[in-house]
Amino acid sequence: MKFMSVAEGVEFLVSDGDTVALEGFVDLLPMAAGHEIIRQGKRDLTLVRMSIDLVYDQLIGAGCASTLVFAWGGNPGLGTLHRFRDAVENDWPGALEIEEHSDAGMVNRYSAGASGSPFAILRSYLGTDLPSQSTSAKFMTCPFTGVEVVALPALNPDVTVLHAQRADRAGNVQFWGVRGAQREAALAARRTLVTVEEVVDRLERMPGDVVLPSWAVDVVAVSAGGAAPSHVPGYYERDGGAYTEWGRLSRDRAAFGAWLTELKAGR
Amino acid sequence: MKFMSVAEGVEFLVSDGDTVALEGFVDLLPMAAGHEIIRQGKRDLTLVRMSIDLVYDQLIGAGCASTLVFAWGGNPGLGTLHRFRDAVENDWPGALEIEEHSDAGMVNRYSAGASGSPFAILRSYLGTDLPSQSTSAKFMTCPFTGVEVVALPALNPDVTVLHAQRADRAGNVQFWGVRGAQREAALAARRTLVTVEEVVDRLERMPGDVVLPSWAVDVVAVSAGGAAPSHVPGYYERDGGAYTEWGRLSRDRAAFGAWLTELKAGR
Amino acid sequence: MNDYRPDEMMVVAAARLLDDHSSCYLGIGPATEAAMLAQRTHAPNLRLFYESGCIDAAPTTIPGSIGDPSLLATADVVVSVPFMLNYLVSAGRIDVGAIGAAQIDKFGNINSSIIGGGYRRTTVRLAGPASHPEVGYACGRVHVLMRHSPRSFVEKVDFVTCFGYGSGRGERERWGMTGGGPTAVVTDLGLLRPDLATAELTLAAVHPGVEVDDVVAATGWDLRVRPDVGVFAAPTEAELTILRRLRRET
Amino acid sequence: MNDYRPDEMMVVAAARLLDDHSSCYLGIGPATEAAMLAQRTHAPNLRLFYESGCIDAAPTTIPGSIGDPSLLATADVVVSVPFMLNYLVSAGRIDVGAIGAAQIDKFGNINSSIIGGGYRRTTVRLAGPASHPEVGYACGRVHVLMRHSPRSFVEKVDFVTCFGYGSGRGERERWGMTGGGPTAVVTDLGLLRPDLATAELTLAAVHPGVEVDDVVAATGWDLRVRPDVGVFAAPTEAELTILRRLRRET
Repeated sequence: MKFMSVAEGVEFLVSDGDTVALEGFVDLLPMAAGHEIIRQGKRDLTLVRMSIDLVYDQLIGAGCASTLVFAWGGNPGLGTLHRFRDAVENDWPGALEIEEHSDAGMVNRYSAGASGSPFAILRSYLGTDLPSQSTSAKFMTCPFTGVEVVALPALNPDVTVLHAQRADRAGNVQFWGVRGAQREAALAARRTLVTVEEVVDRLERMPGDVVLPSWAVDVVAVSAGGAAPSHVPGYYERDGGAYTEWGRLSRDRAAFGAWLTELKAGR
Repeated sequence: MKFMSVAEGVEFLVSDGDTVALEGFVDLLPMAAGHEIIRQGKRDLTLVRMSIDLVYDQLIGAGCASTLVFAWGGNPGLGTLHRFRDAVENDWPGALEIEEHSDAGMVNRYSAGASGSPFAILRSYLGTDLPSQSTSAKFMTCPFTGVEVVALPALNPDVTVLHAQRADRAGNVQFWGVRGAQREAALAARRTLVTVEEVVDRLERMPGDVVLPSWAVDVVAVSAGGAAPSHVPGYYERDGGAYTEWGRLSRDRAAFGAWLTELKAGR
Repeated sequence: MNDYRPDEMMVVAAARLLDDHSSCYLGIGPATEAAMLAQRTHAPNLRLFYESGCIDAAPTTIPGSIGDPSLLATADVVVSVPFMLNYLVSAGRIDVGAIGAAQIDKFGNINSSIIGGGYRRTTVRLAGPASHPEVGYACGRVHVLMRHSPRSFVEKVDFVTCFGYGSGRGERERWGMTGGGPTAVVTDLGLLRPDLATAELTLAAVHPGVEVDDVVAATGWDLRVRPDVGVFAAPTEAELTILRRLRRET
Repeated sequence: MNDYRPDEMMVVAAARLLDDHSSCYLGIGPATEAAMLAQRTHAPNLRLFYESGCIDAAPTTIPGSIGDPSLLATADVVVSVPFMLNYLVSAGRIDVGAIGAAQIDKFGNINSSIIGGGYRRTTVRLAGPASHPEVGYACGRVHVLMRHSPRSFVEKVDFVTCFGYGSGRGERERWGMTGGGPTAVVTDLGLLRPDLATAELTLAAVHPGVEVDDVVAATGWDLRVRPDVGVFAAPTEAELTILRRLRRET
C-alpha cells in the first residue's frame, strides 16, 4: 500500500484498455478519481459498475469507455443519464458496447471473483432477455435438482476504485453508510485505489462499518470532498442541486463539451 | 416470532427425522438447546454443522442422530470426540451415516440455501477424496473457462438453532464474537430457534455484531448460561476445565451413560 | 369529492392493494408513496424494504432516492446490498415487490432496458434491469405502477427485464419460479390483473369516472375486460389529505 | 547446547522456514508456535491469520484454540468465517498455510479423516478436513508439521483431505490449482521437500544428531535422499529461550 495523490494513483494504477470498476452505491461515489481518469485521457476502458450514475455519465461522455458492464444507469431520483443514452443510441462520442446484468448478477459476479471461483450461478435471469443479449450468461442444469440456472462469469476488475471516509496510516480503509458492492469489487480486483476524506491515527470502529485491510488496497489518496455531490455519512450530505444541474447540463453536447474543457483545464 | 422456554421451543420446532443445524463456531455453542433435544428424546435427526464439538458428541452419544453432515469434529484444542468416534467406528449407540465437507463447502452450501440457489460451486474439492465419498458433490465444467469445479447442493435445514447474546422484545437477535456460519444457517433454515442470554428493551449496536431480524427467527428462548462452557463475549469466558472433563468422561460408554441419565433426569 | 388527479388515484388504488403486515420491496416514486399512504391508513404494520439495505424503514417524508436519509436513518436494520439482494429478495422473503416500468405486455412481462430498434443502438436506451429480475423471479407477488398508454402497454415488450407470465399460464411453474408474478398492474386509469386460466392481463377495475373503453383505447393490445369489472371508490378525504401532506412536506 | 527436545527442534526448524512479511494461515499447536517464534526472531512482520476471522493476530501467549482471546483481542481486524474462507483462503491471498496432519504420503497428499478399514465404519475416525481442502488448493505454499513415523508417512494416504501433488508433478497444474502445494514437511527428524521433477517428497535436511537412516526408517515409503541433504543448525540460545518462555507463560 502506498499513499499518493489522486492523480498519481490514477496514473500508477489505471492503463488504457483496463477493466475498471468505480464502485459505490448511492453514497460514496468516487467522483474525484473519475475526474482524474478523464483528465488523464484514459481510453478504451471497460467500465464496470452495478449502478451507474453521474461519474459514469461523465466518463462515457468524455470518451474513456469502449464497453460498459452494468445493471442500472440513471440520475438517481431524476431520470436519464444523457451521455450514457447518447453513447448507446448515437455512438457519441464513440461506439459503446454494453453488457447488461441485474444487480444481483453484478454482486455475485464480484463475489465469485473475490472467492477465486470461475463463475456464479443464479436463477433470477430465467425468463428474462438478459442471457440472450450477453455472452456472459449461460444456462446450466443443477446436477442435484435438475432445475435450470444461469451461470455468470466471475468479475475481476483490473482496477477497483472506491471512496471511503478514512484510512489509518497503515492503509487500512474504513467506510460506512450504504454498503453496495464495494467490498466484493475491491477484493475481486487486481489493483485497488481508494480515495478518502482523511487519514487518521486510529480507525475507531462503528456499527455497520466495513474495514478493508491494507493488503487489499494498493493506493490510498486523500481527497476531501472527493465523493461530492454524493452523500458521505459523517462528512457531508448529498447536494441534490448538483444532480439536477448535471441533468440539465448533460442534455446538450455543447454544454457538456464546455464542462469537459473546464474539467480538463484543472478547474 | 414467539418467546418460549427452551423446552417449548424445541418441542414446537424440532421433530424426529428433521435436518437440524445447531451452529456456532468456537464461541456461542447452543448447549442448552442441544441438551433439550436430548431430553425430549428426538430421534433420526440429520445433524448438520460446520465444526462439531461437545454438543454434537452428546447428541450423537444419546442416539438422536442417524446422519451427520460436517467438516470437522473435535474437542477444540484437546483432540477426539469419543462419542462421535464410537458411533462412526462401532455403530454405537447406532449406525451413523456421515457426509463430509470442507468448512468452505459448508459455508457456501448454507449461503446457497439462504439465497434460494440450488447449489454452490467451489474449486477446493478438486483432487481430494471428498467428492468420491459423497452424493452431495458433483463435478461440473465452467461454461466460460472450461475449468472443472465441484457443485454442492444448497443446505436448507428444517431447523437452525443458535445461541446469541441478546434479543429485543420484538425478537430481533444480536450476537458478536466469532462469526461462523450462524447467519447463513439461520437464513437458510425453514425454522429458527435462538437461545439468548437476555432480552433487552433496545439492542445497542456494536462494531462487528450481527443482527438477525425477527422475521428470520421463529422462537426466542431466554437461557442465561445456555452456551456454557463455550465463550459468550460480554457474558462469560470459556470454561476450559469443562472441555477437559468432557474429554475424560466421554471416553467411557458407562460414564457417558451415567451423564446421560443425569441430564435426562433434569439435573 | 372530485378534486383529485389521476396520479393521485393511482397511488390511492395501489395503497389499498397492500395488506397489513406484508413486507414490501419498493421502488422510489408512486410505489413508495402508496406504501407510505397504506401505512397511514389501513396497513400500519406494512414493512418497507429498499435495495440500499433498509429493513423496516419508516420514512416520514417521501424519499428522493433509495439512499435517502429518510430511509437509512429510520430503518430498523440496514444490511448490505448483497445481503438484501441474495438473502432477502432472491430468497423469496419479500411478499410484494412494487415497481414502476417503462413497458409491459399482455402477459405482464416488463421492460426497463430498451425501446425500439435492435438491442444495440436502440432508439431509446432506458436505465436497465437493476434488481427487477430478482423481484420478478422471487417476490411473492409483483405490483406494477405505471401510466396507461398504448406505447407502454404493448402486445410484446421489446426486451424482458422482469419476467411476468412469459407467454401464458404455466410458464412460471415450468421455470420453477418461486414468486407469484405480477398479480396487479395499477395505472392512472384502473387495475389489470392476470386471468386465472391464461395469465393474460385483463381489466379488473377502473377508477371512478373512467370508462372501460378509455382503458381499452389506452392499451396496445386487445384488452379483455372481466365480466365483473369493478370501479374503485374515489379517494377518501383522509387518503387525499395524507397523500398531499406527504407530497407537500417533502 | 544439547538440552533441547525433538519437538522443540521441529518448531524451531518450522519457524526458520517462515519468511518475514509473509501471511500465514495457521493451525493451533506447533504451526502457531513456529509462527510466534519466527515473529520474535527473524520475521517480526510475519502476519498471522486464523479461520476464526483473525487478520494480523498478535498473540502474546500461545492460543489454545482458534477462538482464543489471545487471537481475537489482538487481531487488527476480525472478519467473519465465511469472509476468511472465501475471500482470503480460497481466493489465494495467503502465502503460507501451516497445518498439522495425521497422515501424509509420498506425494504430499494429506489425510485428516480416516485411518484403516473402509470409509464407512473406518478403524480410526479422525476430525476431518476443516479448511484443509482450501489450504491445499489455494495457499501459496503449504507447510506441514508432523511427527515422523512409518504409520503416518505412507506410500498412499487412506483418504485425501488436502491435495498435495496427487500422483506426481504436473497434476496440480492440470487441475488448475492456484497454490503451490506442500513445499515443506517439517518433522521431529528433519525436512522433506518435493523433488522438482517428480514432486515426490525427498529428504532435504535432518536435524542435528539425526542420521539419514533414522529418517528413512521412520518413513513408510522408500524415501529418497537428496544428494545435497543438509543438517539444520541446532536451536540457538535465543530460539530456545523464547520458545520455552512462550510455552511456560501459556
